Amino acid sequence: MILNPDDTKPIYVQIAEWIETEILNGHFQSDEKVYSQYQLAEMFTINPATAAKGLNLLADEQILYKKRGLGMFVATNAKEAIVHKRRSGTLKQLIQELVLEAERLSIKESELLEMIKAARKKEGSQ
Amino acid sequence: MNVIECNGLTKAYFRKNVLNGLTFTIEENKITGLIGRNGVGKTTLVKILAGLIKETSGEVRVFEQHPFNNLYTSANTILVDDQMFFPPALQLHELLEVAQSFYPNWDMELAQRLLQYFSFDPSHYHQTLSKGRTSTFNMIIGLASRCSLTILDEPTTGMDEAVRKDFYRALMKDYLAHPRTILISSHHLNEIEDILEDVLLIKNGKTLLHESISDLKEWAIALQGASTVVQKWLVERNCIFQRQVGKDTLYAVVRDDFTKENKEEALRGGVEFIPVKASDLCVYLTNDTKGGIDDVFER
Amino acid sequence: MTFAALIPMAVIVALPLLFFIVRVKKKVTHWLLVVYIGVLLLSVVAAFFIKSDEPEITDRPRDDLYEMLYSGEIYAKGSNLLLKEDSFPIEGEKVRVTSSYGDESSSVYIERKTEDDQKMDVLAYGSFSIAKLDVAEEIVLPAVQLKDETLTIVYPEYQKLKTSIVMNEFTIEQFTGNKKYNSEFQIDGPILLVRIPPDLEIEADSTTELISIDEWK
Amino acid sequence: MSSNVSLVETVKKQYAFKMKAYIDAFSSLVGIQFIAFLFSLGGGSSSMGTSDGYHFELKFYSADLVIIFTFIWIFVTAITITTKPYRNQDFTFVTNRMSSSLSNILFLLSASLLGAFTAVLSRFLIQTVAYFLLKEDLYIASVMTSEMMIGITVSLLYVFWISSIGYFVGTLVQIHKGFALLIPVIVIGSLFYDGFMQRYAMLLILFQFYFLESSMVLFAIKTLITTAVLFFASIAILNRMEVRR
Repeated sequence: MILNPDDTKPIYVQIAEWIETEILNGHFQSDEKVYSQYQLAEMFTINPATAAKGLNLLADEQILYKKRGLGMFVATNAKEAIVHKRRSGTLKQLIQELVLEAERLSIKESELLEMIKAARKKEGSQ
Repeated sequence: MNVIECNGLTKAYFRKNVLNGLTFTIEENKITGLIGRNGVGKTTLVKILAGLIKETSGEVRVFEQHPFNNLYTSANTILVDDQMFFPPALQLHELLEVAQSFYPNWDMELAQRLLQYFSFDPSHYHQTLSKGRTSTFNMIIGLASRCSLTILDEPTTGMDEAVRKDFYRALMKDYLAHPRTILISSHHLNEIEDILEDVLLIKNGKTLLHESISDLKEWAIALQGASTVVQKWLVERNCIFQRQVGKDTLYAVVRDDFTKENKEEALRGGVEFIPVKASDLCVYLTNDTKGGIDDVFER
Repeated sequence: MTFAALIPMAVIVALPLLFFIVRVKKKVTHWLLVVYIGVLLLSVVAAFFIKSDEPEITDRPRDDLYEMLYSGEIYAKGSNLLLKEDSFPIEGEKVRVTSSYGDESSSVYIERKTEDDQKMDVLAYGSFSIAKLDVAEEIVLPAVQLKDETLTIVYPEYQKLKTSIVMNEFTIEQFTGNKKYNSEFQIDGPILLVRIPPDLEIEADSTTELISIDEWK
Repeated sequence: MSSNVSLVETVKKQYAFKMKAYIDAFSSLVGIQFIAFLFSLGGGSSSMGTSDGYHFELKFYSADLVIIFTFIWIFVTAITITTKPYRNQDFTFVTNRMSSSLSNILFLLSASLLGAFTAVLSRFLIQTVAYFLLKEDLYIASVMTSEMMIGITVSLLYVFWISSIGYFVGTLVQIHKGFALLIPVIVIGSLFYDGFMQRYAMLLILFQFYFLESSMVLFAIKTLITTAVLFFASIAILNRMEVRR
């Protein structure tokens, strides 16, 4: 992955999301050591403090846990936590935006639900 | 430990203040970006820190010593800029040898590898290098000297895109292997923000902002929506930048002190929240007027 | 200055030079300097093979030749200005003087001796110096010959005399006393004084003017 | 890690650096002495002829001109190394004003030594070329090794003394560019003024103080003290100056 400098998301968030994706893709298993802040800094040419902030973000969300002097490890139920978070966070926000846009276009709730159903159907048939 | 401490630092040239009571501290082994518009005194500041010029008033400490005319500062600080002057009689490889004799932490192997990587002819002379090549060579000296305080003043002037990328990567790799305090001055935050830990934003010879780069990205937020609604949210807030978009849409940047409830309320009112890029924020902050260039055309 | 005296000097020069060559990587500029110093040192050695005299400042009083001449006392007092003396026995009672001196006539001074010794003496007087150096010995004097009652004087060709002096530098002379040579020249003479017995008849052809100095006494 | 440095060490390094970096000063020395050497071969001659068919010519050879040219060279060199590019290149590497000045003085001393030595020695080159190439009959003033040593020492004192004058003048010009105009005006002006007042030029009296001193010890004291005072003044001035790179 290459960081997107034009992304308005802070770099540390981008780093955290990248690690999440790595875990979702199965590149890191539970209780496996993830990259250190220095490895991340080297990989992405970013400041190690920024990388550490990304790791700490995941630690705060209990996706990673710290072993003193050893580094960061993937929590047992990290995958589930990530899925849960993305559902409640990312998806929720997307839906909020969707609703807002629908209001702007004066689309009724039933109409919006129909559109979602149709989109899901199309996705499913593929 | 604080490597740099400035307290009310002032520098005047011909009674005009270039630095005007600058106060900040920089901790050991941090990479700090020194950001500001051209002519706000970045270069003056780094020259004071390197001990080349003397402050007019205020206090400045580098490694807890007064830097001006200080041998200790000189030995532990290197200032890399496009005005680094090398003797015309010496070839590039001789310059490396001279630098080696002066800097105790000099890494000759690194210097020679970099020289080779950037395909310099060691028997060439510094004066014959083009602007970009000069910057590249100066950067090699700056990296290989491994000074406890490394100051890079607009280090990438004239470098092409590929060399810039290589340069920042080399800087980061060497920093990870040999942590040291690095100060990079630039009027162009975009280019260096990834490798920074902190940003020191200077305006009118004063510290405007000294934040970590991550905080800087969340420091401000832009509101966009119908003018009347957005104006309501701007009340009692210091608007950093605003611009009329379209017929009745206002884009306004303010400090992000909104609570979650605030945001939800605003969202419902049709206000969009857009994160502000750090480099844009710096531009907004260092502008003298709220509307930027547009104000010139307002009548 | 002897050769042995120079060896310590050469060593003093050579040591820092060698040090310099070994220490510094060579470039054109270095070579220039090294070659230059090398040439200088070689010239110090070469200077020993120069055959030269030390300039000795003349102690001959720089008398005015003509003053002595016109007071008629040149024979009596001018011995230190005497450059050459020829003596010829006289057989007849008459001598003709002829000389070769370009288109002009030359002057020959005549003095009559008090005693008749049957001899004619031709004396050449002169005072020649360059920068206080006596160069009289290097002057080619007129050749004089008496044959068949004719005294022939052959003047030499136009003479050029060149003197070169190597001076000590002012930084030496400031403390070793001033040996500075001035650039004065003295070219007096040569004049020919012919001393003849009291009653010898002497006459000259158109090339020569005879001047008797007896009445000046 | 921060490293401690001593002034002496830094001066040594700066000196070594300058001996390498200012190599061009030495090639200009060779060039200038060579020109002086050529002038010396032709110069110092006078001649006189008479109608009696004699023509006398006198030629003086000495290294005087080479020494004078060396004075000019060190003066210019000393001024040059006080100029901005030279000062700035010191500060590209480790130094402070003191070590910069001290290493400059050491460099000037080395340059003076080399200049004085080659200048006095060039006398042998002049006489060798005059004898072997120009086929001159030479009278050579005797010089003993001890006198040669005196010559080199005195030349060194003179050259080093002049370097301190040059360094001081260069320093003044660094404070204010106006001195570049003022100093020649004062020098030439005083000569003209004294000439106008029909009196002995002050400047000549000043120089005679050194050039007419016949005691070696007094001469050494006079020049060394002057040199020390001028260098000290230069260091004091430069020590407060900013390096505006």
